[in-house]
Amino acid sequence: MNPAVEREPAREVVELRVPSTAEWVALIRLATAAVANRLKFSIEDIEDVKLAVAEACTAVIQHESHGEFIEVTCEVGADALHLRVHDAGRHVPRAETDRTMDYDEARVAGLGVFLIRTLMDEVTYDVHPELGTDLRMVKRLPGHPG
Amino acid sequence: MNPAVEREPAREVVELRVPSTAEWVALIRLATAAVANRLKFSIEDIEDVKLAVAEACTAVIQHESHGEFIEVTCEVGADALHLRVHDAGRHVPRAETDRTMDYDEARVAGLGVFLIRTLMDEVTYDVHPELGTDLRMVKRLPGHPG
Amino acid sequence: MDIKVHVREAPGDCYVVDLSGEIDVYTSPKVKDAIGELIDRGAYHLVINLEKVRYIDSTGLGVLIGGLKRVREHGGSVNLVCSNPQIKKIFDITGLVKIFGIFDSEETAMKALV
Amino acid sequence: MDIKVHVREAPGDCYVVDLSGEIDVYTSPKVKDAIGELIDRGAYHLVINLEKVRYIDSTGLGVLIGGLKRVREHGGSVNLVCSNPQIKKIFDITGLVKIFGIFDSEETAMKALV
Ligand SMILES: Nc1ncnc2c1ncn2[C@@H]1O[C@H](COP(=O)(O)OP(=O)(O)O)[C@@H](O)[C@H]1O
Ligand SMILES: Nc1ncnc2c1ncn2[C@@H]1O[C@H](COP(=O)(O)OP(=O)(O)O)[C@@H](O)[C@H]1O
Repeated sequence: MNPAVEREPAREVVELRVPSTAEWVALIRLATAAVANRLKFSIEDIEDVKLAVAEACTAVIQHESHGEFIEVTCEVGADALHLRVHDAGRHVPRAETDRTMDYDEARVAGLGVFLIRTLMDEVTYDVHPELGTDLRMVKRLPGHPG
Repeated sequence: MNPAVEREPAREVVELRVPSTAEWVALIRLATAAVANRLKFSIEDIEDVKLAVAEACTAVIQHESHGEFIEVTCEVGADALHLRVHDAGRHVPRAETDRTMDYDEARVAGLGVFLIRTLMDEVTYDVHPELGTDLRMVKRLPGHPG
Repeated sequence: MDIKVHVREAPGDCYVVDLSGEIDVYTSPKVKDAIGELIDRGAYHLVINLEKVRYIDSTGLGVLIGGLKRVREHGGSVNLVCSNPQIKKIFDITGLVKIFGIFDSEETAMKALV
Repeated sequence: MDIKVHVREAPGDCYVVDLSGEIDVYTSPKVKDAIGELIDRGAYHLVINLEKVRYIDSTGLGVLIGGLKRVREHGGSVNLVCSNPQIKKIFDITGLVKIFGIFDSEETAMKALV
């Protein structure tokens, strides 16, 4: 658990850790949707959060072979859901630089990261070469511009 | 994560940590059911596992005020689901000694623990006065007597 | 992940409590309050309809047992309507089938009450 | 948490691919294989029916885009059937509405194909 999370006692924290393989992403979606539901997000916003967290996990599974698990931390704030997707991988994400979608390539690079940035209100990557990658995302309740 | 879990590489481990409050038990049920579903348990067996894990969490929430969270660890084995419900509480469960149900009491003591023992194939309590309580439960796939 | 409680008056001084959803440690206080209020108002002949209950745990059973005890003090009774095999199984293995009347339809539960 | 794929032959040398379930990193390889096989067999005019798809992620979109590219090399096309606003939204924000034909019914998707 990350220290910043523990410092704010008002926020409830839910943590889920699964093997870094494709079959567990559905569970992460299910659990994240259930947490988002507690904040009274609209169905549409819950779908956005589900897709964003799933894209984050999919990127880990597809680009990161070192990590053995994915850890999703959900902080239920009064007016926002804070998500952290952590993998212990040592690959530095190209996500910050490589954000254009190129439909002419056989592979559509960057679609996942593009969706995350579009669907969530705040997105930051923390790359620790030793500890792995943390993707932090915030989704705010409507009317709470942050 | 407990060391015994990590020693067996063939088993997939899913871990869920939630605040030790009543509103999060539904999420634990949902996630545990999704994990049990991956072992191809029958719907009836999945319901048994859901109820057992929920009873374990309910006991923590009702009897243990010291712990701030509940940690549920699911190990997906080839022929069994191994569950561990951990709380950091310092209360020693009466569960081992006090297993009779008494309908004449205003409070029906022991119903939760009774259900856990009836629905699961193996049930053990590990009490560490400093670290808290671990309830370990095993549900086997039919035809795998263990 | 919620419970709905609806109380209806029925012929013969009976009350029907319709529950729908999941009865667990989070939702059972709401059920307890609803049944408690009803008994406080002098309703001692209850049919509790569990047909739309998808899940019940020990706290839910505790609320039903508590209600039964209270109405019995006034010569009353509680009959349950439940045909879901998963839920019936919980009443079976806990032995609660022996202390509640459990019926497959509201009609039979009502008839057995009066 | 699974995907079902069903392929039907339609009039005018067209094929309809019915998908139902969730298309994600776990299930999209199955969709990719089914569409790939169809194209290998020379089917270049496809309607992919997403009406029973509750969820699609970037890997699912990638499979559809990959299929489109392959059939286009043979002068073919892919039309999608999709009326679910949540799924349409994904095609909107990614700009994929501009490269796929997206229709509210299978009928209109078929007509636009031939
Ligand atoms: N957690 C991560 N660890 C390592 N690399 C990542 C991570 N998340 C994203 N990336 C990088 O971001 C790039 C874009 O990812 P994504 O948007 O999922 O598109 P795609 O998978 O189609 O390339 C990937 O090529 C990868 O290098
Ligand atoms: N994780 C736990 N920590 C502390 N005590 C526990 C725990 N699990 C069970 N117990 C003990 O077991 C007893 C029986 O629990 P339970 O079967 O849930 O019945 P009830 O809650 O109706 O008393 C409780 O009184 C409690 O003392």
